[in-house]
This record gives sequence, structure tokens and C-alpha cells, in this order.
Amino acid sequence: MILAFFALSGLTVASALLVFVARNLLHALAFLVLSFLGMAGLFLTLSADFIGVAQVLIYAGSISVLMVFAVMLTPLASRNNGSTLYVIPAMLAAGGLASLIGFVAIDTEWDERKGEALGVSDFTTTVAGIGDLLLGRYLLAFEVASVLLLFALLGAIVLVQERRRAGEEA
Amino acid sequence: MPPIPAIEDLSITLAHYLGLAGTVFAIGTVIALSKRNAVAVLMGVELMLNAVNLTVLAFSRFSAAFEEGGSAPLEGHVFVVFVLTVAAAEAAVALAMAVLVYRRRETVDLDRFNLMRG
Amino acid sequence: MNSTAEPYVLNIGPQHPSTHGVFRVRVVMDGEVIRDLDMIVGYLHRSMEKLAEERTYTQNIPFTDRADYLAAMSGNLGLALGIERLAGIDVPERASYLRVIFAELQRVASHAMANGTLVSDAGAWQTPLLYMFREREKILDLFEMTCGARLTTNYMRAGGVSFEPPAEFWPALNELVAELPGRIDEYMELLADNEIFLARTRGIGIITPEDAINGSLVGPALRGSGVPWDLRKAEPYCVYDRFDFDVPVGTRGDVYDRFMCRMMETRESVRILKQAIAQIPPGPHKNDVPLALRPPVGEVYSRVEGPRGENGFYLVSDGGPAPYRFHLRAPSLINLSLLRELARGASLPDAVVTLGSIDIVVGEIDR
Amino acid sequence: MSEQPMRPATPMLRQIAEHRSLLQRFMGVSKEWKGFALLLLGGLGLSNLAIAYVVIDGRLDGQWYDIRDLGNVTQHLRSWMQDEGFHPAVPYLTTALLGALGILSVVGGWLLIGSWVERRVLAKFQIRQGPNRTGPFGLFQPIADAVKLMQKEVVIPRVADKFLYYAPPVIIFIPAILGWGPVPWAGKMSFLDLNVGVLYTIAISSLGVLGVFLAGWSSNNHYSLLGAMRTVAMMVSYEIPISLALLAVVLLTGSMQLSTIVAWQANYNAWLIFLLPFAAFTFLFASTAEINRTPNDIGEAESEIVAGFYTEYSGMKAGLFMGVELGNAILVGAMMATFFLGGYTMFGLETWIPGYLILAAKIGAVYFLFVWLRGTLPRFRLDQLMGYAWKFLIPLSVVQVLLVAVEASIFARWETPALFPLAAFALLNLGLTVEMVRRWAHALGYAPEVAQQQPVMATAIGGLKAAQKMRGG
Repeated sequence: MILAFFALSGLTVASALLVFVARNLLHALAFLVLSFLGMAGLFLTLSADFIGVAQVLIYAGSISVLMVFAVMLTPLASRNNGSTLYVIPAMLAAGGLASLIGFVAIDTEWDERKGEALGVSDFTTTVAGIGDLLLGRYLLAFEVASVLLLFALLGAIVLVQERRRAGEEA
Repeated sequence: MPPIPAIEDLSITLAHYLGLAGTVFAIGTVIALSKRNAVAVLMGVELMLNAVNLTVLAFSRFSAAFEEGGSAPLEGHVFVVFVLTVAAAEAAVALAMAVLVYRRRETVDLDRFNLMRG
Repeated sequence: MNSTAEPYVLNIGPQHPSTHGVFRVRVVMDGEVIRDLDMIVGYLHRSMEKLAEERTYTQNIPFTDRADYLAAMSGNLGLALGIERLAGIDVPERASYLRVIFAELQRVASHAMANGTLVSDAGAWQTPLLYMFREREKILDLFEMTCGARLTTNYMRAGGVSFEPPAEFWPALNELVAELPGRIDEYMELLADNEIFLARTRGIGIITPEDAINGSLVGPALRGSGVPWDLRKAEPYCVYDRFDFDVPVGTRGDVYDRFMCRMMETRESVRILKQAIAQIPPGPHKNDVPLALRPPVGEVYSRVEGPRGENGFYLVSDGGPAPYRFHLRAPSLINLSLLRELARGASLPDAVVTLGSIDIVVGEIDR
Repeated sequence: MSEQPMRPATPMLRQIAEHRSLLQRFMGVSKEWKGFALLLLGGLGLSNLAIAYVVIDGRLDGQWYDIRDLGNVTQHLRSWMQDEGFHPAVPYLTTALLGALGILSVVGGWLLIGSWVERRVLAKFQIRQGPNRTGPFGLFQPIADAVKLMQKEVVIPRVADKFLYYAPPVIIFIPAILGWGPVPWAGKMSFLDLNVGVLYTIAISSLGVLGVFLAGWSSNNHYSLLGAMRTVAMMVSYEIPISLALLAVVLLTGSMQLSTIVAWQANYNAWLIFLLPFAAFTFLFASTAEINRTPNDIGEAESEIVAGFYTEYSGMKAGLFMGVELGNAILVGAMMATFFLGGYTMFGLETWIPGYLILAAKIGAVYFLFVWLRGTLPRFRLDQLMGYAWKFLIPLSVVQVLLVAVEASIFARWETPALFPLAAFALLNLGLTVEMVRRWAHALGYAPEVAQQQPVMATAIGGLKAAQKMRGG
């Protein structure tokens, strides 16, 4: 478990860093997928099997393909992964953020919350529980999310639809 | 498959997960803020969302110890499901916009989107 | 379709699975759609027409084998008829019948090859091709029995044919003719009603009759688009006027019609073969013709209906032993010239199928 | 008939005439060998009887030597290790390694004989002999091919993106192996019996897309890129029908766990292909699109784009792509068998014959179907395939999911024996599928009578005028 955690977190962080460093947008994309996969592994270590698999399906499988298409539909010239001048303030801000989170994480007394009791209520299956919650207490949110997805789909289609102007040859 | 060894004899704490999530979130922030390419910015945003998901799941998992039985800890999972949904929608729309902007302006370089500049 | 994508240039061939030889197309593509294309030929150029001016008429017959190497018999026949008309040579009746038999066998073999490769281009991985090769093999075996060569037969000569078929030839031919209709039914069953094949070929690469005539198309490509033009009927040579056969004509001019025309022509060829076998008279297979033939001064254009269309030979004699001018009218080259119009705006798979349906032989295009 | 001297027919004709059939060849075998074969068959029969006796006796159930379910072995091994007091990670790791070894040997073994099977069977379809020179029946041909591929020089295009060029053969191999995780080979014999097995399957199959795309892009070749874009577009589209088909399965069986789905089918003695014919068809058809097999192999359509996304790969890298294709084919076979054909069960036969053998037989049957399709059908065009997915499979699958949801809720409230509702569902679904497919096809404008208009015989000979006359009348 320790091994799994450190290996997966190393994978995730390293490939996230490589996303930043990579010069080519497609290389960055490949590392991003690796990072997503590491993240899915981390989810599994938190016994979130449904979310882990959904992460692989949605992020590694679908969003990355969307990004591939976005990269492909824009020309060769815009496939570099350069940074703007904002990189230094961004790094400072992010460093501050990370140290803040790290400080809170270390400073808070989490110790009581890792006790021996954790092993007992290991969820055996999360799917049924998630399903119950989604179609029970969070039904409205669920429906709204589905409508949101539908509208996002329609919006994306409408946005990239070709409008053929009059007088323009195909 | 044998059951995965229970977490009790391990010493990974919530702090580990939170620190990791903070790191990934920070990297995502840097990417999102500093990249020139619209698609790369989107990658950073996705990384940040992932880090948040990890935090939520970690809290969900580690609070499970205190509510035996019951489905309370799974609410974090439900939250993550919604985040995934929104992320997918966001990615679709954002990438469509990137493609559209490229068609209109022949570039996806964010520095050049200065239509709103006076 | 997507007018904002950047067009790019795709080089198809000279080494490509569906160019049927060393033929090259430079395609300007926009996504999967072809915007424009250049056809680049000449990779198989052997300077045939110029070389022919240095050789005697009989020595030129092998060139016709190598021009359309899938229909050597038809090429032989066209040149032999030309020389005979130029020099005024008579042909024994038996030789004419033998010529018809071999030309029709060659048509069956060539159409089998053409349709097989067309279906292979449409994606049926070699199965129809290999089944059709089975028949082609048998026909080539018959050629081998008769003249010793399978592909470059060099069989028709001025004044007749070079060999009398051996004794085994006739039973083998009868057997083949008896089984061919069943085989053709089998292919029709496999392909003619196949939904995927219909979806791939119906309405693709449509040539209107007007376009076909303006593009001076010949052969199945012309008949597929609805023009009932067949030299065997229009100006019968050899003894074709003695046989009863029909000319299939397409109704829509698409790839499927060209495919089906070939299939049905194969049936008609079998009909002709049956009649020819029944009618063939005894007699000599060849008149004696001097090897160093010196035809009188003059010119002749002889044409026969080859598998790919009108195989024309233009010969000019200056009275010497070698032709002063020797020109091939290659049906493949002229049929191919319409590919550009057909492929523009079509997608790549459609263009490949269209090219397959035109049925080119590069040896004949480049000469 | 002729004055020509008799010449022999061609050597090829003679060879064909002398070719003997398999039965004739067997009849020519010496007596000793025939006796040996009979002895072998008799021995097999006797040993089967002995096994049957032990099985009926119930003496075998759950023992480590009960080879009908290799899960027993690992179970006993694990309990022994726990009794011995090893660290808890040791039995976990040991069994995991054993399972991984099993999966790898299945896939690897198939890579060794799969191409032989495909080529040989295809050759029989195409009236050829197939590989028959290396070893008995050409069985060593794949090994010779592998050695040849490994010896070949790996040519890397100068303009290729080196990093992304090396990665795809490996990337694409991972899902092909990982997908085997949740497949149950027998009652206790599945490597990773996830309770989100179905979702896992879909997720893993979506991973291959990236490898394909990177392979096509990094080769820096238009053919590769065209093939990659085609494949990616198709895989993304066909994931939806696959998910919907599997959703119907999940709704009816009420579980996402593959072993439970198989157990459901075994329990009611009803294969899901009978209950959900449209889902089974959708799954099979969409899978052929996902794994690039005929009639949907447009990603590597040989006659159009040479070899698709791996045009630029040579040597063992190309070999890996081909191997993945083989591996995916049997993976889909296993999925098809598990979801729709009753998995490792065969109406009670699994108590007599090891379940994994039954599953292997079913996989073989699906694989044979794939080879059959490859030997028979032409290829669709990209736009036709996409239209087929979006206009045809997806709407009908959605309708089917609704229908199955209603049926599942009826079935859950049903008191009397399950046979009646299941039979009713099977008939209803079959009828509705046929009707739906017909109506929808007509609604989309499918008209077979127009498509099959055949050429006619010429009534006149001539040029344009004759053509116009024929067209007019």
C-alpha cells in the first residue's frame, strides 16, 4: 500500500511536471494521460473503484481524445507548448498555494483520523451506494447534470458548425 | 482476487493525500496560468480538477472510519461524479471554442486574443 | 466539405496496393475528400511504338502481349487483323473460329481479374479475387496447352494462329465451358446482392453517356454508362456475325454497373464459346505467310473489342519489312483520362473503387 | 482432330488431378497408425468415463486437484500460506503473479498460434493451402514470422517524432492484456473479479485509442495520419453503441460484475444473445470496428491507405501492432462469450468439462466468425460506418435500453418460475428488433429495390442516339 501510494503519486506528479515541461503539445498530452492514469490508481487506493474506472474512461479515454482532436483541428504551427511571461508569477502563486495546503495538511491533527477503525468499514462496493445517492438524495443535481451535459454537447456542436456564407465556394 | 490488505496496518495518512493533491493542484495552476496555448491551459484546468477530486475522495475515505454502516462517506464519491460530468462538459465546450477561435483568428495563442483590449 | 482545413498532398503509388501496377497519382486532399489529382504515368514505358519500327510485322506481335498483358490474345488478334488487311492475307475459317475461342477465353480471364481486383479494392480481402483466379488459372492452362505460354501468348499470326490446339484441349475446354455458368452464378450470389458491396459501389463514380462518349471511353466502362457500343456487333470481325449473343448495358453508369456489365459479358462469352465449339469446321489452322512480310504501301487502322474496350492498331507501311508507323490505341489510357473528373470531390475509398472499376493495365498505358 | 503430336497437359493440371482429399490420405495410412488412433480414442473415452464417475461421486468438489476450476489451486495455496503465517502480502503477490502468468500465457500462446489459425482458415475459405511448409501443417509459421520480424531492421523515419514513435506499440499492448482482468474462466477463476467489471472493460477499451492516434501522428506520414484519424473517430463513435449494449446486459442481470453476469445466465439457463439479440449484434459489430477487423477495418484499409496507422512501422514494431490485433480479437471473443454466450457455462456441461475449456471453445467460435467475415465481406466506407453508428445503432440501442429497463423491472417483481417471462422477453425482443430494424432502415431511406437495378441487354447498337433510345424506352 505504501509502495503503491508512493509509486502512483510519483507517477502522477512527475508526469504532471512533464506536462509543464514538454515542448510539444502532443507530448504534453501523452504525459497528461499518464498523469490521469496515476490519479485513477490513487483513487483505487482510496477504495473508490467506481470513480477510478470512471476516471480512466472519462479522462484518459475521452477527454484526451477530445484534446487530440482539438490539437489536430488547429494547424501545425500552434502545436508548441510554450509559456507566457506569466510563468514566474504563476509559479509564485502556485508555490504559495501548495505550501499553504501542505502546511494545513501537516499542521492539522489528522492523526486521530487514521486510527485502527479505518479497516473495518472498507467499502466493498461503492457502485450501489453511489447509485442510491444519485437517484435518491441528489436526484435533482443528477438530472441537472444530465441537462448540462446535453447542453454542452449541443453547444459544442453549434460552436464548431460550419456556417457557409453566401457566395463562398465549398 | 484476494481482498486488498486493509488499510489499518499502513501508515499513509490523510496528510499524504492532501499534500499530493496540493502539489498536483499547484502544477495545474502553473500550467493553466502560464501556457500560451488554449489546449494546454485546458490541460492545466483538468489537472486541478483531478487534484480536487483526489482531495474529496481522500476525505470521503478517511471519514468512513467514523460513520460505520450508512452511506454517508459515499457522498464524496457522488460529488466526484458531478465533477467528472462537469469536467467532460467543460472540456467539450472549451475545445469547441478553441477550434472556433482558431477558425476565426487563425491562432489559438491566448496572448493574441485581445479583442476586448481597448 | 470542411473548407477551412488545410489541403495536403498525398502521393499514391507507384507502389501502392490498389494502383494495379506502377501507376502514380498525386492527390490533393482535404480530409478524406479529394480536391484534385494528377495522374503520373510512364513508369513502365518501354518505347514499344518506336521499337516496333525496327522490327518486322511478325516480330511486332509479341509487343501486343506485353502491352495489355492481361489480354494478350485480344492484342494479338487486333494486330494480326491489321497486318492481314494491310497485306491482303486470307485466313482459313478454322483459324477464325480458333481466334474467336481464344479471344473470348481471354475476355473471361481478363474480366475475372478485373472484377476480382475491383472487389479486392472494395475491401473483400482477396476472397473473390482468388475464386475468380481459379477460373483464370484454368483458362491460362488452356493457353499453356495450346501455345506453351500462359500470359504472353503470341498466338495469333498473320494468316491464322500459330498452333492447332492439342487433343486434350477440347475436353478441357468443354469442361470449363460447362462449369463456368455455375461459377458466375456463384459470384453473383456472393457479390451482386451483397449489401456492403452495393453500398460501396452504387452511385459511386457515375459517368453519364454523354460524358462517356465525350471522353471517348470504350469497353465495359462505356457500356456500363449506358451506351450500347460493342465492336463485335457494330462491325463484326472474324466470325462474330455468326454467333448469337447480347450486349449488356448499364443503366446508371456507376461502379456497380461496370462490375455487373463485366459479369454479364462473361456469361455472353460463354454463350459464344459454346456456339463456336459446336460450329468449328475442320481444316488448316494457318495459311502460309512469308516471315519477312512486305505489305504494299498504305495504312490501316484495325480494331477489336478487347476486354477493356477498343484495342486499336494503326499501321503505316512504306513497303518495307517493318512498319513505318506502329501505334496502339490503348483502351486503358483513354478510359483512365476520366479518372480526374470522377475522383474530384469523391472520398479516397470511392476513388480507389472507381479506379478499380475502370480496370487499367499499366503495361498498356505506358507501352 | 489434329495432326499435332500429343502433348501432355500442363503440370499444374496434373498436380490438381492427383491431389488427394484428407479422407483418401487417411485411408492410405498404414494399419499400425490406424490401430494407434483407435487406441487413443478408446483411451480418451475410458478416461472420460473415469472422470465422470469421480464427478458424480462428488469426491472432487473444491479439492486442489479439481482441475475443472483452477481457482481451487490458488485458493488452497493461499489458505496454506495464511496458515503458515507468511506476511499478508506474500499470498496476495503470489496469486497475483500466478494469475498474471496465466493471462500472459493465454495471450502469448494465442499470439503464437493465432496467426496460423487465421491464415490457415482464411486459406481454406479462399481455396488455397495456406502456410504448410514450416513444420507439420505449417504450424511453426508464426514462429518463423516472429523470428523474421525480430531480425528485420527497424527503420525509423527521419521526420518521425522519436519519443512518440517508440511508445505506441507498447501503449497499445497494455489494454489488450489488461482487458483480460475481469474475464471469469471458471467459478473461482478470474484474475480481477471487479464489481465494476463492465465499466472497467469499456474504460480499458477506450485506452487503445491514444496509442493508435500517437502511432499515426508520430510517423509523420499522411497514410498513417489518415488511418489514425479514421480509427480514432471510429473507436470514439463505436464506444457508445458498445456501452449501450452492455448497459442493456447490466440492466437485465442487475450486476456489473462479469462473474455475476455469467452466473445469471447459468442460473436461468438463458444466454443473453437469445434475450437481447440486438445488443449482441451491436456489440459484435461495434467490436469489429473497435478492433479494426473486416468489414470495419477502415483504419488499416489495405487498398486505400496501405496499412493505416502503422504504415511506417517495420520489424517487430509492426509485428506488435499485428499481435495486438490478434489479441484484441480473442479478447472480444471472450467478452462476447461472457456477456452473451453464457461465459464458461454450457447448460450444465461445465460440471463435466473444465469451464475454461468451454470458454476457450466459445472464444474460438467467435474468432472463427471474425475470420469468416474477413474472408467474405467487403469493407464499409468511413462515412457509412459513422452514419451507421450514429443514425442506426445508437437510436435503436437507446430504445432497446428503455425496453430492457421495463423488462428488468417486471422480471424483478416476478414471482413464478423465471422461464415464462424470459421466454416472453426473448420472443418480444426478437420480434421488436426485427420490426424496429426494418422500419428504421426504411425511415432512413434504405430501398433495396433501387439498389439492385441490374444492367439490361442492349436492344440496339450504336452511340449516343442508341443510348438515349434505350434510356427513353
